[in-house]
Amino acid sequence: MSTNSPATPAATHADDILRLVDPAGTLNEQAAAGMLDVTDELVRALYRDMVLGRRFDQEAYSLQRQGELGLWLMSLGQEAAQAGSIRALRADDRVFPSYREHVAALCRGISPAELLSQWRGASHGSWDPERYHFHIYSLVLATQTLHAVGYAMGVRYDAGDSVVFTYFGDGASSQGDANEALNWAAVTSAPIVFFCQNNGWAISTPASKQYAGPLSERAKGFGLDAVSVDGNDVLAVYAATQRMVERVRTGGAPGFIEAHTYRMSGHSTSDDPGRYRDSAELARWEAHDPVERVRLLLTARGWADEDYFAAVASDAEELAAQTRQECRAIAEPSLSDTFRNTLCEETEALRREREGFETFEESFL
Amino acid sequence: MSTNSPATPAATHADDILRLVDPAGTLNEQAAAGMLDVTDELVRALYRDMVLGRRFDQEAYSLQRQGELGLWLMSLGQEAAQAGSIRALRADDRVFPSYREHVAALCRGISPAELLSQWRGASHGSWDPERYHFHIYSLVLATQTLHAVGYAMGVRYDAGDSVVFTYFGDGASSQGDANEALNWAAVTSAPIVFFCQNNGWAISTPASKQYAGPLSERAKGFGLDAVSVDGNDVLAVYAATQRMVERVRTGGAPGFIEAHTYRMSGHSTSDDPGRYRDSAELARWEAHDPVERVRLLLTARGWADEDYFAAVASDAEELAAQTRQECRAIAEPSLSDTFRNTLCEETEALRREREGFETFEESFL
Amino acid sequence: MTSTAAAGSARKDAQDKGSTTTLGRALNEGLRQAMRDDDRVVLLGEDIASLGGVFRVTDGLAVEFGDRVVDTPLAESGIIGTAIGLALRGYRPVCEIQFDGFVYPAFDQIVSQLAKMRARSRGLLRLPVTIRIPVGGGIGAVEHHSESNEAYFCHTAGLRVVACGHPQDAYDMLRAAIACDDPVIFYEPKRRYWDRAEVDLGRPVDGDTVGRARILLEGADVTVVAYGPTVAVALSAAEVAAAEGRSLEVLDLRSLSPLDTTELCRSASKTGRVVVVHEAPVNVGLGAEIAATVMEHCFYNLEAPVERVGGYNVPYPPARAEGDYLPDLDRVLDAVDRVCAP
Amino acid sequence: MTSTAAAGSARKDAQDKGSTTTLGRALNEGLRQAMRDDDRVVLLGEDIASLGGVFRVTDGLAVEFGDRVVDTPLAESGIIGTAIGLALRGYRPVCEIQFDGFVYPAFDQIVSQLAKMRARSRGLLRLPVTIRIPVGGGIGAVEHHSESNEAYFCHTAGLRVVACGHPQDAYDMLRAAIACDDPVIFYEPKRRYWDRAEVDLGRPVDGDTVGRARILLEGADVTVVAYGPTVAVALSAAEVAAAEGRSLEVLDLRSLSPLDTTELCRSASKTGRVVVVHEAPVNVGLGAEIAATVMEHCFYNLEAPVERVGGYNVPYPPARAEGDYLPDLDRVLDAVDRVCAP
Ligand SMILES: Cc1ncc(C[n+]2csc(CCOP(=O)(O)OP(=O)(O)O)c2C)c(N)n1
Ligand SMILES: Cc1ncc(C[n+]2csc(CCOP(=O)(O)OP(=O)(O)O)c2C)c(N)n1
Ligand SMILES: [Mg+2]
Ligand SMILES: [Mg+2]
Repeated sequence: MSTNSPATPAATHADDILRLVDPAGTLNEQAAAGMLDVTDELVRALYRDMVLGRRFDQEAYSLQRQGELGLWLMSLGQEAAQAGSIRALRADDRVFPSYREHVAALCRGISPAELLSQWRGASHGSWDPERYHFHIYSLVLATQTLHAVGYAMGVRYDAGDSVVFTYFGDGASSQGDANEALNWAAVTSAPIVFFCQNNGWAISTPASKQYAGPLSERAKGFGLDAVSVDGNDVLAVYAATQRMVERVRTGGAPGFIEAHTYRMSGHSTSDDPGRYRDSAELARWEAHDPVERVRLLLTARGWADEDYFAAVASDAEELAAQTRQECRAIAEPSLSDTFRNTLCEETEALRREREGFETFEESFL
Repeated sequence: MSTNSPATPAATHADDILRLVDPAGTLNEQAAAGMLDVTDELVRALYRDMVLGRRFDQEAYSLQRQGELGLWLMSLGQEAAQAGSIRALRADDRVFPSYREHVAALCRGISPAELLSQWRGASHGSWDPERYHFHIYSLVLATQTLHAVGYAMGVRYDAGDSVVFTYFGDGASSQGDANEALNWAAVTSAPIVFFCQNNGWAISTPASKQYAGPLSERAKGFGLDAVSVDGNDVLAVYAATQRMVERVRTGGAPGFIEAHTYRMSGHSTSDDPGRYRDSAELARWEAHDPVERVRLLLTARGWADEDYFAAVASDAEELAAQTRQECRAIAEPSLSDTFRNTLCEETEALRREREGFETFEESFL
Repeated sequence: MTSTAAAGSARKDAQDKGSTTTLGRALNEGLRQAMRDDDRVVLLGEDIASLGGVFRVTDGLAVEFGDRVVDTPLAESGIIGTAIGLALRGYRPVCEIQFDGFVYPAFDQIVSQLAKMRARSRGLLRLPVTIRIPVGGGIGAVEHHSESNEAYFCHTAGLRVVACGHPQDAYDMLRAAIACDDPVIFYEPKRRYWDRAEVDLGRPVDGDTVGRARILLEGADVTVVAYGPTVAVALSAAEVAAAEGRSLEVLDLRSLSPLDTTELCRSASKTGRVVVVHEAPVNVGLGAEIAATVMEHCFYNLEAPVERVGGYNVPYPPARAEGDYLPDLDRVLDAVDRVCAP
Repeated sequence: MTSTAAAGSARKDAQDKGSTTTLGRALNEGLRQAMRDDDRVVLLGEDIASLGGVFRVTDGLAVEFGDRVVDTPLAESGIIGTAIGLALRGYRPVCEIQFDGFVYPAFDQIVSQLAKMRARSRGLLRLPVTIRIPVGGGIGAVEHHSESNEAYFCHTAGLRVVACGHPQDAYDMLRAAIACDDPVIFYEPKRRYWDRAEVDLGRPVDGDTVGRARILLEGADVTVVAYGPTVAVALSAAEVAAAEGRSLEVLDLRSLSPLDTTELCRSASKTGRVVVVHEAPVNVGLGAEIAATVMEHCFYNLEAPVERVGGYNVPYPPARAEGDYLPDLDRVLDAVDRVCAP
């Protein structure tokens, strides 16, 4: 099984992979100096995002186990990649996520109910993309990367100064669409940054069976500006994203960030990772936990004390409670709404069909 | 219009692009020394392939103008890229062409009638791919690159030592399929070499609107071994192909060759290149003619005399005459055959339909 | 009837070629007008800028509208995928697919993304994307250049599918399609690009042209249902049939999905005999839906089973055999005979 | 009738779960046997090796057959495209598409390449590729995991399309599909993967199982046509109807393209009343073809228009609304009422 293994944690601090904080919580001041003003507020804020995101994910997992959700795709282990990147964007930078970006979504203000609705089977997407500048999830892999490029072309037409940001995975990188998107972005110089959360696995398929060269090298081959970053180092992700996005905002070529991280859970609540990966790999990555190293940094610097950590933990519990409550209160979907939302104006044919359906249903009341 | 221009001829002798013979017919002995044993037989044979290929193409063009073909896609200018590459392969190396590889096809022994049938509207593909180890043309761009990878996986299963070789264009490189194929080849280490005839244009779309980095760099990004070559230099193409194919044959990683050439004609007989490219560009490329430089080399070295050139010219005329004659003799297609060839065994439904069709047709006799 | 008269005069015009416009030109004018009226209309496609498209439908538009006419990389999934993104940004992209047979690489973006995104967002998002597809055979082309794939898109909920059959509709329907807030698959009958008729280029946008079928010729004996390239075939059949004393009613569907069931059933009930003509293979084609719909609504008015005249259930044949494959006058008249004397 | 008895006993077995086999397991055994019999059979798909596929249909095969079971990169066009290449090299690839909604990225390779290559080569090439697709809803899944897209492939000349409805057929049909020299789209009703029945795993390959429809239950009043996941719905409806004194004949199509017109029309002519049940949207669905075919051949035997019970013409709804969307017992019985008292 070891031949199948994806990038080991060791690989995430190879020379060409940006890291600012190591697993022991030590900040590489020299590396950070040129890139980022590491303030206590910033680190605390990112820590809080990650803790809340993790607690939310855990709660959603439990809700699935309790039968409240049909399915859940866990974000455990990817908190730094998500919080670090989304927080480096401007609020109006438009995001096109894949389907596992719960931490990023929470940072944008999307509510637990909005996030859970789809996995409860109550909708296919429930938040307003305009409100959060965050598109609904895309379950067909890599399709969103092309939507993002098109949106970025529109930003360019409008002479806007926002940047489009799209998340996708190591598995999705193999799809034709992902590669068409990289090429299209390079050709049009659209203001976009691709963010690949390379978490080592696509369900049971390890990164080693997915591609043969680093994904950041592939992006360069398409003519993008690309960097690799330790995806479990929230400051490195934040710094790399900020730099890349600002470069693009000021007219630079489209960018690509490969964040090396790890999917600590199974692919989803339906998955059984025991069938394909060994626990030693998991243990190695546990030592690289993205939250823990920030806690160590905060403590070492005296930027946070036990009261602070307790307060964050209590906020997290509050979020969990809210999540449970909101989840159970999610309205049941109605097929009538699907009829009404299929086209902008319900056609005669759809109206007739809907009325037939409603009459039939009523006949059982 | 100049901003749209594809790689100029100048770019084809950039440092990282292999060239052995320059437009004046001068052989770079030093460069060749390490790569290729340049014999008079080899150069004469390649010269002959190119002259015959060009004459055939010209004849097909005329046949289209005379109404004998519905359409023709000219190979003018790409003779070196095709003859140089196909001749470097072993006869049983399986080729998956695109649709403009007439010179390569002739080198494999495919007859004029077989080549013209499709463009006359008599078939969709008329030669036996098994016989020539040369698949029928693919008109849906880049689809054949995946077929080639799959075939190469089969060669690997069989522990065969043939190499699979696939042609595609600069335009086709933008398709999802082409990129999936590069990735798939890299991941499986299948014995395959991709050969991109970068002729600067995809119908009216210049290479500059098609991609942003050199295609060979993209291939490297996927993990392939890639080289660039002056596609109008038949010896360079031959040497690069031979080296790449033998490397793959002996277990090396899949390869990619980007041959910089130029489409001297319009895209097809239906195209009007005057609408999108200027004649100056054409003139610049005329000075880089692939056949002329070999004629100069042969003459300078005394490897061929006027008699030889006259003999080749006469063979070419003979091929042209044969082409005309074979073209007019191509059998008319019958819809009944299409019925019979839709599935391996004609189903009852198809048989009934075919008989209905035949009865109806007969009713008009 | 006005419509009958219009159809008749359009066909007369096709002969005298006075101040007439080709179908291709009418589309070009439709695009131009739409782009002038709304600067959010942008065009995406292969070779549509300097070349003006392989059928010249976008001829001259790049000169007038600059970067609103985009020569894209050669990737159909990319064309539709980026059009979706542009639509989300508030644009109204009009995509050109170069030939019918090249739309399949974009199938996922059309069927899973474009068609479903509004429903997925519970009605929050609008996707006003028009996909222009030159469709059908009869031009002696090589493979993949003569396909009729409307059934795939008609079967896909969330799309509107339309086909124009003559120059005035080409203009009117294209403008209506672009103005429509839903995704529209817009079929252009490629062998009719050079058909001529008098076209009023000043008509206001009329949504009905992409929603309603139209009786082109009134008749009493048999309803011939056609759309796109087969409209002209149906009209010719009617002419010949008339000479033989049979009165055909010709219905141009225009909207393939949703179907204008009202108009279709009105005519079917009146004549009691229906022949559907399309180029696509008959098996699970649009003709099957028309037959099933007519049976469902007009069962007791039908004098004979609905006859389907279409492509055979084989891959499109080589060009020199397409004459045998495409539904022509004879096959339509043969079907008319069958429904009349079943 | 033997078949009726078999169906009855299969359903009985489902209850006592004695020496029974699930549909999923029957498929697994079918693959295993095919791979043992012919070492040119290779499997391609996402997560099919160590994981055994998300539905475990390939469970254990990688252990037995090593590199003949390939975990592919995540790219459906690549899966079908390389399968075509393998077929050209003499292999018999069996591809797994993870869920119905993920087949669209491969649409071009299936429809333009796989389906047409034999005709394109004038019959020189054989493409024995099987594409397994778990199909349909009813498992409470998220979007794109519950689609029924058979109509697209049935409309495509050059493909064979089949759907199995119960464990014995799953085994027999999969073996026949793999043995078939044509490309076969093989639908597996995903909500029936866990259905059990006694399965004879020693049966020889029988091409008829992928060519012929089968009467599962004889009846006199109404023919209910079903396939894949709706076969069980039809059988339950027949049970309830019988209690109400109505005799339904249940026809399992098995082959969706080509249709077994003979068997279909025999039954339709006998009963004079037909209800088709499928999960796909009705508009231009397979039900339309069945209605049109039945009308064409049995017009004068029909007592009522063919009724289609299917998915509504909207994108597949969220899981908690799918109960309303999927054709169930009540909707089938309602349609039966309609054809009986039209
Ligand atoms: C086109 C398509 N094919 C298959 C699937 C099924 N599927 C869902 S997630 C997944 C793995 C994705 O891996 P990756 O892109 O690395 O993202 P991750 O799940 O690791 O976040 C697969 C195969 C899909 N959603 N879309
Ligand atoms: C999928 C697809 N889309 C569009 C076309 C139409 N088309 C035919 S050739 C061509 C240009 C191809 O350019 P390139 O790949 O550079 O090859 P070249 O013609 O230069 O040899 C286009 C757009 C096609 N054949 N297939
Ligand atoms: Mg992953
Ligand atoms: Mg080219």
